[in-house]
Amino acid sequence: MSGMNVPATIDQIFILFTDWVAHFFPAAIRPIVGVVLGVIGIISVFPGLFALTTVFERKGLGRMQNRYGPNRVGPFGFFQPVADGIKALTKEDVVPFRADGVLHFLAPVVLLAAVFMGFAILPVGRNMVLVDMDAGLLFFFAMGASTELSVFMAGWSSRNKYSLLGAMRAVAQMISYEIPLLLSSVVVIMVAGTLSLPKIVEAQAGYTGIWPHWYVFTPWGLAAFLMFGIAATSETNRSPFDLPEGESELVAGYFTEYSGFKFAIFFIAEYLAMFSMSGIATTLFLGGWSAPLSFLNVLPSWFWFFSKVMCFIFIFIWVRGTLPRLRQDQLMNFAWKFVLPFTLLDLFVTALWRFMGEGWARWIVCSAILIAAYVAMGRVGMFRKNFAHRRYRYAE
Amino acid sequence: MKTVEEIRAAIEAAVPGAGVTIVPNPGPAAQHSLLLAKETAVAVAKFLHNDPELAFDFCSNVTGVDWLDKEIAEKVKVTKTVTRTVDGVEQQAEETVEETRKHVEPGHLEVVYHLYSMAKKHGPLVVRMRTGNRTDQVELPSFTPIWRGAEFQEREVFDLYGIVFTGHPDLRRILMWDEFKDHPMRKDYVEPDDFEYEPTAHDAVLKRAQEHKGKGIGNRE
Amino acid sequence: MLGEGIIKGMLETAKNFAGSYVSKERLTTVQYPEEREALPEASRNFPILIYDGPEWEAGLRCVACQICEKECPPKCILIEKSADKKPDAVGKPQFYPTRFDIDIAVCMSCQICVEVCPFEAIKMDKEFELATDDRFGGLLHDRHQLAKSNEYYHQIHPVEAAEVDARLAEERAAAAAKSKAAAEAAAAKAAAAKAGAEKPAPPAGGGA
Amino acid sequence: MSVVETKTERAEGWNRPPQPAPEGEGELLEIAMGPHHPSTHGVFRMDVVLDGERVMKLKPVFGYLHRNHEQLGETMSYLAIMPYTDRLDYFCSLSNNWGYALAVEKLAGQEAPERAQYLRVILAELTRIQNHASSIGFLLQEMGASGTPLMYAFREREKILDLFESLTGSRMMCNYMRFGGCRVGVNDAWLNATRKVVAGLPKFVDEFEALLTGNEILMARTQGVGVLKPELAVNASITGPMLRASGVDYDIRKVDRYGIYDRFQFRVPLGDHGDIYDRYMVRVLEMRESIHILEQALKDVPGGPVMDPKAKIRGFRPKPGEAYARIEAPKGELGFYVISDGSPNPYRYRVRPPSMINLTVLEDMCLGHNVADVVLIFGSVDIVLGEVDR
Repeated sequence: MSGMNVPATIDQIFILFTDWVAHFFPAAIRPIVGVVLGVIGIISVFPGLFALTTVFERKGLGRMQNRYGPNRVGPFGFFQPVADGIKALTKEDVVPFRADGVLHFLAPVVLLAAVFMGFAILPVGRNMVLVDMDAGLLFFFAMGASTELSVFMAGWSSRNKYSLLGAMRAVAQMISYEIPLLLSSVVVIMVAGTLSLPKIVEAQAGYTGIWPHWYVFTPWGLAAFLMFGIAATSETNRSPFDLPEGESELVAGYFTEYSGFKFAIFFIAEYLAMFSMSGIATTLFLGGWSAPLSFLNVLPSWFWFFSKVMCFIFIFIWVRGTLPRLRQDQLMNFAWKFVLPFTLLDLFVTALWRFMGEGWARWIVCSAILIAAYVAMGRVGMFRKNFAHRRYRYAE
Repeated sequence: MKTVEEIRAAIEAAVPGAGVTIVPNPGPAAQHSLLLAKETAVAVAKFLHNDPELAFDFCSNVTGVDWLDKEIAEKVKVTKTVTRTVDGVEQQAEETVEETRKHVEPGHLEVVYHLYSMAKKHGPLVVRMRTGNRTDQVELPSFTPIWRGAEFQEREVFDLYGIVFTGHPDLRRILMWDEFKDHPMRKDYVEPDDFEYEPTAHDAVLKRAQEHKGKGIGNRE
Repeated sequence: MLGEGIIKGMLETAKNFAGSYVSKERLTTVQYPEEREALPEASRNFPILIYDGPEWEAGLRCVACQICEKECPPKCILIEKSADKKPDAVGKPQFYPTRFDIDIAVCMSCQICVEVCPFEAIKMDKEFELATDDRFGGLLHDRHQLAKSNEYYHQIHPVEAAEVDARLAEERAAAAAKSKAAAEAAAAKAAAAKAGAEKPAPPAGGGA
Repeated sequence: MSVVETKTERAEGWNRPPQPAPEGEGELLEIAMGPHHPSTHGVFRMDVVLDGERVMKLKPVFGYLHRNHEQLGETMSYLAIMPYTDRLDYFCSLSNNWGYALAVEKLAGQEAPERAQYLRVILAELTRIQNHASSIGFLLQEMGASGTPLMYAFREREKILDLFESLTGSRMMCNYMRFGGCRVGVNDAWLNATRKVVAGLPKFVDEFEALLTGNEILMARTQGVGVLKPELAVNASITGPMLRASGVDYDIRKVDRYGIYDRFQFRVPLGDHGDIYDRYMVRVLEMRESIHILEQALKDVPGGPVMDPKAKIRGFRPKPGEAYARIEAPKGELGFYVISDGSPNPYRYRVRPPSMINLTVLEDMCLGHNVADVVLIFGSVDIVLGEVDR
């Protein structure tokens, strides 16, 4: 250990800490201790981040809307989540009279469990991954898909028409967007040649001069990144794809009948899902824990990972503050008629990229295909058919 | 736009026996109105709507009005033969006395339509209909099939005045709840006794408060 | 191109986000209990009764004519007229309200009482922090609570109060002159001297 | 301009638009949207029958806020009704004041002096701008835009309300106009402040439009949704921006030329499709026209009194008669019908509420659309429950 320099020590400080704690235990249970410590880390860090994010989100939205946002509880309002937590804990937990009590109780638990599982394979820093699975990405998507179950449980068991409508919308939406989500990550797998997330990060590790080799800086990578972003927004039910809980239409969608801490759990799960999606997007396209410029590598890897995640969160908030939401059928149309074909095309372009080998030619060809496809699909398919800019006449 | 007289003439020409009379408006606004007979009202309304020159295609406003039974006291000079006893002798003399005679003009409910033309941009033409009385003959033909804009307003008139519009496709209460009994806009409507303590009660409210005083509430002796 | 409008909109919100840190225009919140905006002079909330001089009870301009009670749309004013007369600020004997209550839970701040008052006795206050936990007692203001000095009136509505004062002074001078003239005339006639008019008759209506 | 072909004959017993047939088997879902639903603008209920998410039937139910405003008016003097008109459409109290003042002026044969006429126009147009801006904000709120457009609208509305407050003493319940003029006069400081606010408004509308007009999601959500045909719009007495979005050229400011609107140059924007997007755009364009009117009106406000010196405040008793006056309120045609019997109270006092009458066609517009569209269509009608229920 003494051979390490200071930045490297800070970079690996959590690993070193875990090893240090583990060496008090007999060798046989040391791996278990390591895992438990990792789980504790995840369970404490991400909900903490959640608490911070709610404040940032409300403040950010406030600023976009020319107001302060919460600034009364604690310094600059940063104790707001504490107050909210106390409120959620002390509120009465109402279960509708004719609801299916067991399912109604299980739904938030299942949701939270599934969401936390996703963090197991997330490399949050160099060597900082709880379980380095060979099929890590597959595991992540499997866990992501199982959240649909709990959403439907919640909607069905509440015996509320709004909940049911919300659940139906949620399931339809999540299943539709899972396909583009998977396909856009397949692009990365094609190039990296592995399903293991740490290896995908390492595949993007190099620098040309000071510029990193992230996949987002290639034409196919950028396209896949955008599609992944859209699909991820939809998967996490964030605006403008927040139809399942569209409060102006369905009151609160599938968790209309939840109150108190169960409601808080749904809320936490939504944000945690947002973090894990951002983490995956960071890993796949933004080089995971690596620094954006080569000389910035002195800063620890986990710092870069969390910064990138927070950038994503900021974009989520920004989008939420700007855009109205789509309608159910438009959402489906968008998924099946635009996002899916485009990701399929992107697969082809990625294959082309690999075939053509090094050189400028592949940059031009791939970009041209993608831009042409985007313009054509966007303009002809989506724009002209469904809506148009209009001109207005006046009567004198 | 044609004057009310001309419109009346046009109606009489188009709908024979329409029985339209002019109700003058004495005020400075001078919006005179046409009183339709209920039997021919729908035919007249159709004419007003369809006639290319009048083209009243826009029914702006539907109002119910309640005219109570009016007691009219007139002073009449009556000449009578009076028998008097003057100095023990009965004399008959004619005398003119002033007497107040009262007669009751029966009340009615009235519905007033303000019609405009969007195509010709003229108006308003004020059209009214009257019910026979205020109790049992309260049916009037509905204009909703001609002007859909009257739909909610006729429902409101039905709700608040109790005029029954025959031919209205969906005549239900609109502002009051379905179980409500009376028609609150009528002039003789009696409010239910839902007394609520009010520290600065006046007049009617004060009277009610005093009635409630025995029950331990109310104020001001 | 698809997405153009969305990007334009995103730039707009970004502009507002950044602008909120530099420009007051884009951060319009006033943090109320600590920061307060000055109320404009015309601002009105609930009625108050104006009195002249140092004594509130003696100086009340109100002569219990009960016009405002009658005109008040929600009927939130309750006045009881005195049996006897008391000299007012000028010294003329006048009726006075033995009871003048305003239920500010019912009052809708319409200012009609101010408009119809011929004696400039009732005016609108600017005070708005009147919340109380007592539904009936706390929101029912009696004449003591309603009585505010003319100086206070000058504080809250300076321009209006100056106009009112000028008008009142004029009227009082006219009334004094009239009564004096009447008294002189009466004295000249050597008849029993009686004051002229019962009360001055100023023109109705608020300031224009 | 476009004269709408009016339907002359309608089939007997036409009542509702043709009801769509359900697809496939299964039960229909009945939902009561309201009275406490996040986007019913107050207490309003829509009894909706759904096939999946498609609306098969829709019945508007209202009256939760009913306070018998009209009877209230019959029990009090002409003047005392004025503050109550503020509470009809509480977003546009000054337009309501004007409508009522106009009706009583017509009844009593009065005229407001020149300066008061200018003030009325200025205040009514300011009211229109703030109403349209916030109604668009609410529409977007119902579309799920997290309140950003609403907050921008409120930011501008705040400035206009400040003007109202410094003139009339109150932000929303202004109670400003009187029969034969206005309650208090204005000074130059107020006019200059108004000029300053008006000069800033075009920038705000530009910002609003940059945020919204070109937005693809907004266009996708609103175009072709909630179409109202001009024939039906005329027949159902729809007025205001909703009517003009259906392409019918009917603006009471142009038709009746009440007040002094004939002195100002302004145009009436018309839509061709009659859908939500047209309603949105007509409102935006009307805001621009209102700004134009304001600029003209503020240029030359004449001097003089704001109140007819002959007008009586107290003891006002118009001669027996009746009068109907209407104005182009921001929500549509606002009419007041007053019958006098010579007493200090009106014998009959009637409000023609544009908000309520514009709801007549709510079901027609919603049938066959989604639940999500119902909320939008309802929002695009732009109602205030205070006026619907009265």
